[in-house]
Amino acid sequence: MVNIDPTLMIGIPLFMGFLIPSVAIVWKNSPRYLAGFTILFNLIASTLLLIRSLNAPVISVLGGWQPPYGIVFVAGPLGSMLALLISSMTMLTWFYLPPHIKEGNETKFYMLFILLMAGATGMVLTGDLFNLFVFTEITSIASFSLLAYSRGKDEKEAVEATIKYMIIGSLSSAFFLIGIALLYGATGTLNMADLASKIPSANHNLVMMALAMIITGLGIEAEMFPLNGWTPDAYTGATHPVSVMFASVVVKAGFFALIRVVFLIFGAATEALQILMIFGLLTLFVGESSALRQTDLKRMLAYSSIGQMGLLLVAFSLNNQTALVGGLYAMLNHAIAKGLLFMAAGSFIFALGTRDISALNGMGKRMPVTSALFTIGAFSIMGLPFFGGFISKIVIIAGSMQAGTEGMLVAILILSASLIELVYFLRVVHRIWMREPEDDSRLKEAPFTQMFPMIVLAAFVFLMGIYPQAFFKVLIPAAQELLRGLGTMIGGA
Amino acid sequence: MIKKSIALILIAILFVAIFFTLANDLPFGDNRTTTGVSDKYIYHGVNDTGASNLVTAIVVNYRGFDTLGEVTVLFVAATGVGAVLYNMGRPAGKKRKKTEASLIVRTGSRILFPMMLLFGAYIFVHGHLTPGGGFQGGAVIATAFLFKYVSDTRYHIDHNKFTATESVVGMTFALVGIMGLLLTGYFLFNFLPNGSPGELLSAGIIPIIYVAIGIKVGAELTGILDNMMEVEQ
Amino acid sequence: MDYTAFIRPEYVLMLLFAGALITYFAGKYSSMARYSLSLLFSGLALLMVALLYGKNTLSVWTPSITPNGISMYVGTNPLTWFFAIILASLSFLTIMYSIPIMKGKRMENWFYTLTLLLMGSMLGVVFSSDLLSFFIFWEMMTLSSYLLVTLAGKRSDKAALNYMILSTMGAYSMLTGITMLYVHFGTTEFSLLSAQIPGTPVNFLWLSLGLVAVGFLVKSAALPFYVWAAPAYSEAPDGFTPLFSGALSKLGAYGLFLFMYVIVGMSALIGMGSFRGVSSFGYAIALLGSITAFIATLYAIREDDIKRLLAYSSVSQVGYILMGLGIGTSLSVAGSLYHALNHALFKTVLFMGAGAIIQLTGTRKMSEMGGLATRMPITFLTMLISIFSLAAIPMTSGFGSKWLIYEAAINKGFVFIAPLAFVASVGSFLYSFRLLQAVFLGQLPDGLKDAKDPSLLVTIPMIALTSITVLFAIVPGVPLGAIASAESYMGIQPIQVDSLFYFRIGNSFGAYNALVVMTILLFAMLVAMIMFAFAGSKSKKVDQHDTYLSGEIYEHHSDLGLHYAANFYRPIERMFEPYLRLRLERTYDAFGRGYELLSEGIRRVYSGDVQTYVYYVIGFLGMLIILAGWWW
Amino acid sequence: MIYYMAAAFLIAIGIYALMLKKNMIKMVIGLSLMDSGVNLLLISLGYINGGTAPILLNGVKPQEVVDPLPQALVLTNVVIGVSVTALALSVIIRVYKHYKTLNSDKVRDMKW
Amino acid sequence: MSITDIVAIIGMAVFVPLLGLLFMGIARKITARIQNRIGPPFYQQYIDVMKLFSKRSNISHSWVFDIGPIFAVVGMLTTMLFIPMGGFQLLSFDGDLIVIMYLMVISGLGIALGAGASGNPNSGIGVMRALVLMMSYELPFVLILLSVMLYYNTTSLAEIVSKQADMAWAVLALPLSAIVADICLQGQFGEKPFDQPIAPAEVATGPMVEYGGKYLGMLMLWHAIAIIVEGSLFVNLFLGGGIVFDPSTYVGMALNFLVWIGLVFLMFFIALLINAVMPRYRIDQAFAFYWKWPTILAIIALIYVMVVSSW
Repeated sequence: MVNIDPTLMIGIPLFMGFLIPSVAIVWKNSPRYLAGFTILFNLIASTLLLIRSLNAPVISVLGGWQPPYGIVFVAGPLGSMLALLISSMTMLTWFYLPPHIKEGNETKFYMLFILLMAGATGMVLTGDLFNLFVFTEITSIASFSLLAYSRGKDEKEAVEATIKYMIIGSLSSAFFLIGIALLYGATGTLNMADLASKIPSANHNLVMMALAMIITGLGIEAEMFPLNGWTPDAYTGATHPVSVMFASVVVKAGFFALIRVVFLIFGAATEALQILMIFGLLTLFVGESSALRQTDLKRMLAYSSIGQMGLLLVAFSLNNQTALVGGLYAMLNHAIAKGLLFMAAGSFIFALGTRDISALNGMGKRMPVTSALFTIGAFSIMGLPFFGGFISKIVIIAGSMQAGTEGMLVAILILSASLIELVYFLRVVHRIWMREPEDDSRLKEAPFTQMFPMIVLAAFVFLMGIYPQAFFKVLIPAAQELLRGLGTMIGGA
Repeated sequence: MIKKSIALILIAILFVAIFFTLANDLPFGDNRTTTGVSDKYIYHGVNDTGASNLVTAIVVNYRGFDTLGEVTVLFVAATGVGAVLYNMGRPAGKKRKKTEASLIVRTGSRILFPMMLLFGAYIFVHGHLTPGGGFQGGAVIATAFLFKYVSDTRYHIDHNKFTATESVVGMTFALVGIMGLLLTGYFLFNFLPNGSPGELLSAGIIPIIYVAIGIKVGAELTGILDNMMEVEQ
Repeated sequence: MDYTAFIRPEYVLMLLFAGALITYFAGKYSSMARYSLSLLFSGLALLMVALLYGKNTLSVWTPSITPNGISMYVGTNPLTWFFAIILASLSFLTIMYSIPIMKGKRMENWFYTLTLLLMGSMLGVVFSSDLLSFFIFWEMMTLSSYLLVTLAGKRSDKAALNYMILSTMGAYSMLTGITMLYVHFGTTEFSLLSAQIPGTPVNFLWLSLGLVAVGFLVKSAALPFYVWAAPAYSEAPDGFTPLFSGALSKLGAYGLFLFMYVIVGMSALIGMGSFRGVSSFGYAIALLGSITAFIATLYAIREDDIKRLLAYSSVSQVGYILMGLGIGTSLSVAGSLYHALNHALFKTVLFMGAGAIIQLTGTRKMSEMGGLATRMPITFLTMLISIFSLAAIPMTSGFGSKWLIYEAAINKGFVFIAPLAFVASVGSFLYSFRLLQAVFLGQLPDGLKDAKDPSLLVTIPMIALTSITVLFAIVPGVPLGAIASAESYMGIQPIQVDSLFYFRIGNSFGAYNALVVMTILLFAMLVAMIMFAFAGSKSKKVDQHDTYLSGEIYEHHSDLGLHYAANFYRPIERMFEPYLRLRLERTYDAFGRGYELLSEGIRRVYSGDVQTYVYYVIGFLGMLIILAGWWW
Repeated sequence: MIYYMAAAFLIAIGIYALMLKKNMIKMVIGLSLMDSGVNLLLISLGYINGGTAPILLNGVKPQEVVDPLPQALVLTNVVIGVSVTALALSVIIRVYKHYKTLNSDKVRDMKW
Repeated sequence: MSITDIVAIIGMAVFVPLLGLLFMGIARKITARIQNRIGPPFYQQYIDVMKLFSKRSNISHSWVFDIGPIFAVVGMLTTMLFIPMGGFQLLSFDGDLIVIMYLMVISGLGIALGAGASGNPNSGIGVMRALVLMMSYELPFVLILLSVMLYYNTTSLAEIVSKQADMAWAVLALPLSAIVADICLQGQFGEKPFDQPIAPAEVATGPMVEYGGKYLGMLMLWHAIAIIVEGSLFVNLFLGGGIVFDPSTYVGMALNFLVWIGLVFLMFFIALLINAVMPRYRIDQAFAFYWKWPTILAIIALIYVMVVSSW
């Protein structure tokens, strides 16, 4: 088997990112294909990486300096799974791009696009705390830029969303860095595995302060409740493929960073888990409740994302294997299904010219294929059987049951929130299929190149619902990796 | 009023927390390096990398990947600024609506411009020896171009050339990393000889990277400046 | 080829799911294919289910689908078969009935697809032999039935949504209970579960069983959850309502049987606490059932909408099923199962008839119909017999089951349940007569002069079900034989069936001999007929308006409301109304609106001002810091 | 010690600007101040009493130098700060173009 | 089942309607006397029935209209055969109280069907009132039945009768129940204050308004049987079925039968007395009445039984 070093998953996109502008001077349409090639490379690399990492974590030392002195890439099953998720979602979004980014500077868009992917990949693979910070910054700055990319009708909103996102996001990075500084002060190291081994003996007060700072900093990226003010605006303002990237890539990477820091570095600090649990539940309820009364389709999906992230937080903070597997499954499912939803919603909005949910009346007749795909995504998020969301919900509930009485309460809360989710998604789906449209004319479906990613995602949603075994093969080692902590798996440390 | 007092209370909490945590638990000036990774850098850095400037050794060699990321951040930001301000510039050939600079400024800038470029180049070429490095040098270069902009209302850079330069040096950095991987199996591995510390041509790949960074940062910052200056008011 | 190898529950399910798909695509192009295929698939499934009689199978049919290696099982046993045959035959007949009824209606093709899907998922619910597949099929069933309800178009929106929300609430509660069981016992397969049940802490059982039961009570539309039933039943497409009420509402009862008697088992159930020898849990269910039966009857009495009336009647009758189920003695369980069968028989006919009449008259208001008895004799007779069965008149099958339930309740001395049930039964005379009077008797409106019986496809199912009702009235032993084996499967002493004659049911406490009663009825009928036929002279037919106007010319008075049907029970409605005004719907509505209002408030959190968000962030951080300093 | 205080103070001032200044440019300035504060904090973490710059030329002994790692981190963070500031300012240019104001209270078309 | 049984059944089927008609005749006489009239002769009902059956002009509205009287007679005849009548317990060993309660409904539903088919609103209203009245008295009556069934621990009417012969009559053992049952009996008889269904002055005999000739004749027969059946039900429940003499001898049997007739008449007579002096309730008043005091008393009676039987 060909081994592709995980660092190339960062190196090649960077290289291509630098290359694109100069080629674009000569050949105007090149960025799209170069970007596509880069993403394809990452897709292949991450697939190979995942296969390799299932046997043993793949460790790639940068610059030849063994950890903790140099920077190290650690690709366990979990990280490589996420890398694969990121690259495949990026690939699919790449198919979906063309008509949605016409108004701006496409060359720059593609550059930012692959750099966003590179940043997110770096976030999930790196084994160094400060490097994580750097990649977080790459990801967020690329997100800011992509968010502000919208031109034309949505421009005003996109700009507004960007400035909000930027202010909150920069605040988050400042706190994250303070946390890193305190940790460095307490332990004198930045390597995650090294940190994990040194933290128990470090100054408790400092560590806790650092934990507070880091939770705040990364909580913003992970859409945790009071820190997620930017989320709905960003999802709404962004052009559709960028919304997809946010939901499926950026936020997942941010969430994963949070989880990794809390689980691996702090050794699943119970205090942090309690905080995550409480705020996860809050996020869940606030997100779902806010979505309940939305009239704006994308905003509704955005709030639903917030709710789902809350669900993930809760699942992870339960801290047992079943719940973790369920959480990871929900994470995958959410990335895929929400991506699908945003794509389908994008197609709707592109065809209709409005984000208003009430304009969706009778879309089942006007755009049948897109409507069907939207419905599949919605069903999965709602957790209906034969869709991925169902399995994740069941496994999370089973996991929470293992946590005793409080777990029981958590299960009930999760399910009540799912009920709210069901209600508003059902309203939309109902509207799409059962209402009579005011205007009966048939709308043009998206071309096949755009339909293709949606179909692939829908197929995955199904596959996740009917053959979860395939995914558990990866998720169970991934969850075990989280539970074991990082200490045992860094070869060089 | 309530808002303000809440804000002040919160700020006070933060201030007190940060300050007293630091002051109590990390007494200022204590030597903590023996516990951490820095010892390695301090005691072996020069041998390992050939750079006498330990900061540079870390920035470009030990943690070179961070720097690659950093360059990327700047690159992303520059691209982002370009994307954000796309189509907002003035039509080509039109004057920026600024008051003309005085003769002194115009003349002075004409004299200083090459010197500033040279100074910038010096800074990044000697990055591994003296304080400073690619970023600082790049910033100086960008300042030179800023001078140009300030003094001449018609001045604007040739985007294509800048883009090409930026691309080439950026790719150089990435290529150095990839070559390291190909040659030794480690990304960004220092595959060149270290030379003797203190000399200009020493410290392996550090000077190459710093040159690339310097040019790149200069070009990028200039690009950002250009984008912002060109916005039609 | 040995066909018996294919007579397995999993093949039935696969047949139906594949059939649904094939029907959808074939039906897109040809309506004939749609009808014939859906009939074919449901008929085949019915045949296969029938051939499953007496089999006892259990097989794994999927690989493990959870991280801990949980597989899905399907199987069949006497209890399963009893329900499966009801569901399958009703589905088949309903599809047949729908062909003329649903013709040209909205999304006709979907109707057949979804009906087959529903049939499959209902059979899946009964065939599934582990918690997970049970739940999956349960959700599928909810979803497909929800979709079927929504097929009626905009007017069913709210009803369908409420149905879905409440069902999902129930399903989630069930899911909680199920996962509790699973996590506690580490298995989902029913027989493995029940083997581990003895010795389980009582509190745990109460909690898990209670949570699971909520799901079933929702589906059975029992007391606190009945609010979805009337709107959903009445707004659903006419072709679906018979199946909805006749078949689907039984599955709640099936689930309770399954969990109470098969999984937990009688002794563990009694171990959870007992009341007069009946488990407290069962008693609670029975109590809920009886109150539901009573209240729903009161609601039914007030209805002028034929489908709503029947809907409330369904709720009330399912209350009886729960009652028998909860009491849990040999008699009562037999009565409960038997009543499930009877209710399936008669309520399906009633809803079919109602659908046919609505099709004919274009309205659901009974007071706008009237006098149809002579115009639609077959519909009238089948519905009349079904109403007799509903009202438990002893010459129909419906009596046997209610008798068993009463006997059991009185036997146990349940002085609260028994009278409620009895009065509810009297109430059922009231509302069923209202239906008869308003639809079939009284004055025929001018618009309906040329009404006639619906097509054979509608009447054949009705006649078939009605004749079964009559047949089982004479030989209650036939269904009770199947019920007895189901009872013994559940570990309950099976009801004694006189194997030679099948006519007598009962125990030491009381007995009911169907043959004697029927004989005497026939004898009396003979006497009365003779008296009627030979006394006096032959009577002459007069016009319906003669009664009213005493020979006045009808045209002069045609604006008179000649039909006494609207506000039929007004005098006593006045008595209930103050109490019925405290409808649970209002509570639910208020809760729903309250929550929407709350969420409207919650989303104000996102003020849109970035500074507010900064406050949130800093506030959050401040809180964490304080926690970090003081608490951790 | 004064450095710590200054660092905390800079951070506090930055937050103050973010929380109480309506003007978005001032908010971005606040962000920059916070960044500076963080940088100062990092640098002062690495300080050793009597230490000197970590450049081992001209006979500087390794024992005498301050911790170089925080300085490297600061170098990176400075660039990141610059990038963010640049991008934020360019976005603000566009905000101004659309809203004709920089008051954060008024830039809230999207809410709830 | 032997020939004698069948003969007895047929004999009963003939005898009971005649007895009921006799009661009705006497009733008219007694009511007249109470109201200070002379009244028709006691055999007037026989004459009426014969007249009705021989009437030449009969009108029918439809075949459903015809079903009414037939069902009425069928239901009552069937019920009658399951009720022990003064020691004659032909089929009553199969006669379960619940079965009897439901059999009694058949005739009511039959009449309701026929009346409804006539299309006359008066009959509709009459039926409505009858049904509401049934629901009214059924609640206390069921509670009372329950108390009796629990007290004797059986649902078989024949068993209840035979157990009363061993123990004391239920009217002594359960006086409260007996009182409530008698109040319900008033409603079952359809005598004032509970004669709303037929209320001649309001709905012109309600369900019967369209019936004439042989139809009305059959309905009168039904009414005659109904009086005996309902009275007998009470007698069986509370008055030991009239069994005071040793039923093993023929003389005893005959005497028992006579006692039974006397007791049924007694119950009817009480109802008549009340009927003669009471005005009529409105139907909702009747409903409210039954669901209030008799129900409360019935509950007390039921509690009493539960307390007693648990000892």
